[in-house]
Amino acid sequence: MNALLAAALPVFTEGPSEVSSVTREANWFLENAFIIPLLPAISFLLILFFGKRMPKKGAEFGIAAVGIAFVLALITGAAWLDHRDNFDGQLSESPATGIEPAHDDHADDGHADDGHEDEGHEDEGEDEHAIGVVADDGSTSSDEVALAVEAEGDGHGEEGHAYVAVQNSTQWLQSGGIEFSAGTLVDGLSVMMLFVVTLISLLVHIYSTDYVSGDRRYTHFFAFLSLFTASMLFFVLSDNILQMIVGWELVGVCSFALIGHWWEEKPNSDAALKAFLTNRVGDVGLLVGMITLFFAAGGGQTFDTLSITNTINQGGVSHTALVVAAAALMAAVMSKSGQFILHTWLPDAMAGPTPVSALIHAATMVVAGIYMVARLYPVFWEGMQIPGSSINLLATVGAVTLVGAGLLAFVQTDIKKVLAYSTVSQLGYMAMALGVGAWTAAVFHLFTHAFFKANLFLGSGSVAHAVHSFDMKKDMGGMRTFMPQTYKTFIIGSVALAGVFPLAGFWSKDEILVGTGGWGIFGGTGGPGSYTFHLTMGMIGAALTAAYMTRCVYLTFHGEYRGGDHGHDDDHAHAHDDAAHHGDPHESGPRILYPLYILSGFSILIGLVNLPPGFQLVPESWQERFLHFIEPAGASYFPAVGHATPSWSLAIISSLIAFGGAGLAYWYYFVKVDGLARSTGQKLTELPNGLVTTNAWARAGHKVLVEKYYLDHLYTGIIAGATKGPIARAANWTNTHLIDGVVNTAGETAVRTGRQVYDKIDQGLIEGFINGSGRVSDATGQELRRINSGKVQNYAAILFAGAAILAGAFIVILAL
Amino acid sequence: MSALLAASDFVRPPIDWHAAAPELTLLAFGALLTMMDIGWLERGRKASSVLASLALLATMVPIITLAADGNDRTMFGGAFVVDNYSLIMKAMFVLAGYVVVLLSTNYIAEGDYWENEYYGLLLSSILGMVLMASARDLITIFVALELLSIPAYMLATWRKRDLKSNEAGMKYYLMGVFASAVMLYGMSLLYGSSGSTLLADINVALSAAGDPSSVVVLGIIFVTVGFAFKVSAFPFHTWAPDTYEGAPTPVTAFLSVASKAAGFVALMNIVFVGLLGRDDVVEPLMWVLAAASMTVGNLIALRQTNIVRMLAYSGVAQAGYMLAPLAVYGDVPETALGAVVTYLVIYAAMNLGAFAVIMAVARKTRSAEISDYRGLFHYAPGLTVAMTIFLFSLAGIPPLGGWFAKFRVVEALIDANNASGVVLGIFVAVNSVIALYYYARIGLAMWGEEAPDGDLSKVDVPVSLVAAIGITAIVTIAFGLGLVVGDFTDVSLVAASGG
Amino acid sequence: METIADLDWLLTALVFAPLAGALVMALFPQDEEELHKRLALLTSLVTLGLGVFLFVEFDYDNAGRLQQFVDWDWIEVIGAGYTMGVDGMSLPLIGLTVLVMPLVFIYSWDHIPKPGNAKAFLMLMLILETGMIGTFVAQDLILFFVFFEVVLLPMFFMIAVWGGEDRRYASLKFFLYTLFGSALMLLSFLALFFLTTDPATGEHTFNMLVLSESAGDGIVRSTQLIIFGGMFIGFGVKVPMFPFHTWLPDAHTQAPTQGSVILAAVLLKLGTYGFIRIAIPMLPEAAEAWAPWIGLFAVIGIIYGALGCLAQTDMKRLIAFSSVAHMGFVMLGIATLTDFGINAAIFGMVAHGLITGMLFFIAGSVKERYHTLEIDRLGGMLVQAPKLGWILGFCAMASLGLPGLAGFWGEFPAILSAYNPAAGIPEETFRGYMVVAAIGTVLAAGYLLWLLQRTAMGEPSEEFANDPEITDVSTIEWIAWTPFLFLIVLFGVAPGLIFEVTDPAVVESLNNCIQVGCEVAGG
Amino acid sequence: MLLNQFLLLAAALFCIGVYGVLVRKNGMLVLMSVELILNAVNINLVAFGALTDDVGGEVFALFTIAVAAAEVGIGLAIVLLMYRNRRSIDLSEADLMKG
Repeated sequence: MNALLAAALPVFTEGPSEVSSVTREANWFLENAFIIPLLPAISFLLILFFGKRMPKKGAEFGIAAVGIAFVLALITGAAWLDHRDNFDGQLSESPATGIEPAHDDHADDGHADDGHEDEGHEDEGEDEHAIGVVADDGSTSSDEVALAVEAEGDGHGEEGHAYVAVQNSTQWLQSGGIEFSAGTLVDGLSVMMLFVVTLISLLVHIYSTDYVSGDRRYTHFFAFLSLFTASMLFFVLSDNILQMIVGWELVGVCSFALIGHWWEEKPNSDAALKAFLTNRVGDVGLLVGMITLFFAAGGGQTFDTLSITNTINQGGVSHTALVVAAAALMAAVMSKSGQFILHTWLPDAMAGPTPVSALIHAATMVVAGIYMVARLYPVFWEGMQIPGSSINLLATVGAVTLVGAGLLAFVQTDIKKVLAYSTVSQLGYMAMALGVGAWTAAVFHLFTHAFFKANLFLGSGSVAHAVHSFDMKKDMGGMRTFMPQTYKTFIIGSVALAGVFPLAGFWSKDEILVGTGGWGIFGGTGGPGSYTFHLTMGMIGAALTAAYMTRCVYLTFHGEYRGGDHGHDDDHAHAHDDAAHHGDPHESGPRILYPLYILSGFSILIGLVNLPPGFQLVPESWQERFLHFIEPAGASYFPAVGHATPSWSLAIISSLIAFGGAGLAYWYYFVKVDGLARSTGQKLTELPNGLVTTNAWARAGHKVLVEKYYLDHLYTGIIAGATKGPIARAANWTNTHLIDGVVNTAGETAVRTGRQVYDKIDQGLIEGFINGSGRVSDATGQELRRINSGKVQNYAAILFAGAAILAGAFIVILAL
Repeated sequence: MSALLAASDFVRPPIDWHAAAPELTLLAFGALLTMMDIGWLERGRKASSVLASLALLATMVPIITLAADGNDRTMFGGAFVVDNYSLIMKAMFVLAGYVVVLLSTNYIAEGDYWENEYYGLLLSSILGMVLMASARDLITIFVALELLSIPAYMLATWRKRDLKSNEAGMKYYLMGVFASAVMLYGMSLLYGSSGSTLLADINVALSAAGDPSSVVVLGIIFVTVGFAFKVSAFPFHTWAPDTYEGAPTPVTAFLSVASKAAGFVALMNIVFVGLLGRDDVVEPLMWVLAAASMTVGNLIALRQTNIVRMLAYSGVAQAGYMLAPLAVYGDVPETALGAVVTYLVIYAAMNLGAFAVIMAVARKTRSAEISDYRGLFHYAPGLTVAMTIFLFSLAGIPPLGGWFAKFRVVEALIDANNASGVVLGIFVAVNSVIALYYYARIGLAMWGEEAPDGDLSKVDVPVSLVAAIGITAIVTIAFGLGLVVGDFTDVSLVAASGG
Repeated sequence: METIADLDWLLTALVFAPLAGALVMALFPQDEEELHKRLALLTSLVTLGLGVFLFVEFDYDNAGRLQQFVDWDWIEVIGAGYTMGVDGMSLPLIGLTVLVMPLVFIYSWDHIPKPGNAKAFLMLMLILETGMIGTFVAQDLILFFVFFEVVLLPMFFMIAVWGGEDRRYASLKFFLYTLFGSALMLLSFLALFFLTTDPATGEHTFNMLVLSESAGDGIVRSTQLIIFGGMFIGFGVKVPMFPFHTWLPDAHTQAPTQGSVILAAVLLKLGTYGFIRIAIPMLPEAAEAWAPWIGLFAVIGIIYGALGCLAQTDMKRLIAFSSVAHMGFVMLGIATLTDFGINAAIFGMVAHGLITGMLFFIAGSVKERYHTLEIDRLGGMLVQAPKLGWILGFCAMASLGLPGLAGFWGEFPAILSAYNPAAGIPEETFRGYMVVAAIGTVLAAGYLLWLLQRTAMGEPSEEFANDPEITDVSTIEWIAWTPFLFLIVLFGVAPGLIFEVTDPAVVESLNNCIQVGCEVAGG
Repeated sequence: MLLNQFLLLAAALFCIGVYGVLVRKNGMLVLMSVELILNAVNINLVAFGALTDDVGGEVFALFTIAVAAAEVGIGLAIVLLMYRNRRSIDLSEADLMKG
């Protein structure tokens, strides 16, 4: 076991790293995970060729395939839990053989900034697992192994199991001496993603059978859902960066096709185009970054993710190369995961059907960027200099995104756009978490977010299914009476998103805030660095999240029903062209509701899988299970990420801030607006802008209240109003005019440049030159024709003159 | 009488009858034709073209036997030589003449012209050419030149009542006389400088000197001018378009091919045998003539609307290509000679073919305007394909013969391995592109446009024309495919000159 | 390099089978259209059969060596031999050619363009096929040159006779450009001929094998540069490379569908093939010196072609311009002079052939249905002819380099190889090119999706809303297209099918230049 | 021997001939001018022949004279033909074909 450990942690071995944390021997399911993406891929083909002839128009293929995939993912997950704790196979030959040996002082690098004195580690090692899969042996996390070895003799090192990823690859092709392999890499991260993707995909499939029933491209829709699922699974399972590129692009194209599902209307196809093109811009970064990695870290020989990260982790790659790679990949993350300034496609992408928004634009595809960062973490760890409190690009972009998008979510009237901006904001959290070194927190948030955001999207879809619109102000309001089940699940999702204890969002968001290193005063220190600014932004974001979700809930489910008085003349509810009911909306059917229930359940419970250490209400063996199983701590391909100590005070303060935000919004909408609406009998959705509402309030007879809560008035009128009004509007303006403007202008400029280049250079210069030389030849020919005047004596003159000139010239020249 | 003979120490030079057999055969048939004309008058009309054909085919017999024999033969102290080179050229002249007879048969018979004289003159002109191939002496060359030219003047004027034909003949004649006068003047200077009319001797005499004297330079240039006229090189080409346009079409074909080839043969004889040691003068001269001819010829051809005039200017350009190897003849004599000979042969085939099609088309359109070729593909696909072959062969597009000809030229230029050769090679390359423009334009008119007035009636093509087109097309393609290149480049004039 | 000669008749039969078919067709009168179509298809199928036989006979373990090698005398006076052989570099391109042609003939079954005359049209295509296959198998410079040029005339007439409005201009332009290029190319060939001697015979030679092995040995550097320059223009025009590209959009736009398909699928590859078969192996030193320039023109082409596409209003012209961009990627791969890059280039050729060929088929069918290709007037194709629309979408995706489809494997490895070009080539420059090329992929996505959006998406315009002529893909079209679509996917999923064949040959050809000091990276 | 004088005479004759050819519109006079040029050649040939004591020069001159006679015969015929068709032997009028 010692040998194994030593082998697993090349940091502590001498000589070149001949081994890594990789094996090919494991449970059958871990080795053959490729079946999971294969199933939906087959389903795609079946739907494509036979879908229309099937009784359910192809949906059955999709559901069956994804269902089986989900089961397989579950089994694989269980197998992983077992494998994680009981690995007893052989380590693979290092794919990194031949790469220059580890830097000598690497060990110091990796652990110089340890603050790993997490108390919780010593005591875990019990059998219980939060996810409920039983591993038969108590074991320490390899994170602890690293510590254990370092701390020499805390008693657990000998029994510790290394964190061993399972890799199974085969040669795809060979060109120019380079082998391209294709394979699967199964470790905690990918297992987690398998679970998320298959589960949500399955639920979305079921949900869609109702939601898009009757659509003219029903079969097509399911085909692309299958293809998307396959691509996404392919992406998360890929064991090399080339395969990641492939998967990355494939999910992008599925996203394109599904956003543009109703391509008859130009805005939809515009949105699809915008999504694809914006992502393509990021893809430039992806290509450049991956190629840089391939040569700098893969030695121009291998795309293998693990050997690349291995090499980087051991300091075998120049810092410059990593900076370039990290910066380039950043662009890819910004586009795919909707980070500020490349986020604008994501709200537009809501033009797609709602299940697609839930699956692709909330739960899975948009986190591909986050996943990629997590997967290639050493690149960013070194390239962005994450350890050491430096304000790095990743964290800052994330922080700006989470606040910026949170503000924007305020002024949306379209419920899906609220959720879309919310998604952007949450992705900002994840990016920020990665940027500050809180790897597990980021991945954990990714995990929890997938459930509650899918829940919210599907909930909004359920509402829209009933009212045939996504416009909260015009067509919704008071929906709780019509759709109580949807309302409940939506509330659960909102609360989870807002980060209310003890729902899922609380745990993950708190962990991120902790991960920033926190303020000393909260005791939350000890992460890889101390990121005060980012913590502040995270706090603001928490308040904003709570507030805009409150607004959203109010506008949708409370107040008077504002729809119904006009026909569904809107553009959005395409799924229901056939729906003829003009009466009151009613609750959705079971195929919509059950997925909502399931997701709500997850929204409530899923946060418990990673209870923070020091959460004394539960046994310690229940704590940090997620971290234990997912984070490849101690693996040679993963940097020595430090973990911040969670603190009660930070958790409480952040909760208070969230409650504050929610409370303010609640007061404004549920009390103020709602009361006003009741008293006036008008269908108010929001008060007229705060600063000019004094008279309105006076007319409404609320003068006393206003006088009494002058402070509140200040808050609502100036702070909330300003936040909601000018600032948010400014943000929105910036968004639509500046950033969107930049994106659109970039597109227009490209077209205009194209036209200019074509007109001026191609048709003008080059063609002009070619045609001009033709014309010159022609004209010269015309001139030369005059030589032949037709008069024989002129000819004779030319003859004699020619002879004379030639003679003269030659005699002179030769005489010289 | 015999005493007188015995008194003089004149000894009749030995005559190799076999060597002279081609000329003698032609002469005999020519005389026969004339006798027939005198004796039978109009009754001989029908037989005359057949007889002319027979004459030419019969001439091929001694040429072939001489070729089979394989020995080089020399007569008159080196003034008359039969070697591979001369045999090939003789064969080419004879076969070109045969095709011209094929072209003429219907044209002359239907045109109310004098037939017997026509063929007689044609044969005598060919005789001059055949003689030229063997001429290695200034006097012989001069006589051969006049022998081929004088009948040609008359042929060009054959349509006696046609003003254009008169004018064509007049211009051809006068320019020809001027040119031969200049050439003669040059010959006299060369003779004066070397003291001999034998080319081999001239070479020895001229090579011995260091820098050439002005007299020699003048002589070389004047002689060259004489032949440059014959091959219609710029700026001595002025007669060609007018004469080609005005002369009867078969005669034009004859002039543009055989007469031009004869000019080249004479030029090569002089240059390769007589002036081999004076490449310092001749090479730059040829360079200038070649570059100017191909460029100017092509540029003017761009603007032509009459296909015959266009071919005349294209002929100027083609002469430029053919002169190009002579610009490096001192560096790579064998290659250069082979290139010119190959080019001449291929050019003969493709140009004759083009004229054959022109004549066939003119039978319907009565015109040689390019615009009358529109839509030809729609009513005469066979002719169109043939014309396409010839035109694009002239342009030098593989796999048609012309590319091989050009290839040989460029090969020689590059082989010389000096800057002037390469630059001239680039001239050839660029000019090929310019030339393509006007050739392809006709192709476009034929293939891609509608027939004028929608007139799609067929063209009636007589058998002789079909035969001519067939022969030339086959030769053109065969050369292009590299099937009959054979011994064309084994010829060597250098050996003959002893230099 | 050793060669393998087992069946000396095979390549000859393969090359001349189409020509023989054309000659047979010449014997039958013009009005028997059905007969001519059958004969043409039969001929191309026979050729395909021979091609398949070639693939079967091919020794894949020795893909780096020339196989089915014949070396007979041809034009002895100029030292040109009838030398033919197939190795891994040419095999995929031969496969592409023999496969595309029958499909084009199938497509022609009910798509003979105006003004008719199927006999001539089909015969020209058969002659074209001979020229194309011949170019790929020729192992003698002169033979190569002749075949290279043989394709000119048929293509010229296909455009000139069966083309669109501006066909005369376009065909002439095509012809003049390519002739200009090949004239200079011929000069280079000749220079190479005279400056190289076959060590075995001591004579000058056009034998490509010998020339590749001597690899410019003994030729002064400056001379090498000039010779390479001539080839650069010659092949560059054909590719077409910026700034020699302007013939292409015109030719493509005006050519009949079949002509466009052949042009895109095979003809353009003659130029790039020339680079990798002739220019680089024979003059590696000059190639190294020229490489930054080739790379520069390649990336300019990528961006420029894409910008050109964005400016187009005609669908076919847009596709044509996209060829400029795509061939830019191919040239970029070639410019790296690495085995990896050249493999990518060959893959790019095949992929571009399939994808762009297919796009031209679609454009032809759109033209047939809508009688216009103006993008502004089209729209809603997915509504009226959904299958056609989806195929267009599929091809657009393939063309923009979507992984999983063939286009990706031409594009990505080319970009990849630019990161690390062969030793002696400025790395920084090429990394700059790499970034530019990567940006080119964005523009590619831009114009292709824009095309897709405006033609296929949305509602049909009033003009065509109820046009009965607008039908979905016909059976003939399916038959002609399915192999294209299938191969686009197949090569996308299993790119090794091509890479494994080309790799040994490319390595072999670059090995030669190692001996004269040009190093190969990555191998 | 006074070779130069002969050569100069020949050159002068040549030039006069050329002058006549170029400026005379009358076809007959042009033909006569051509004769002058040819005679200049003859003078040259004979002079050179005498200089080198070689009979070739004289022979050449004889040939020239004979051929010139034939040539002029043709020339006269053509001029006559022109006259018959145009009623004029002004060479500058014959420009039907040009360009």
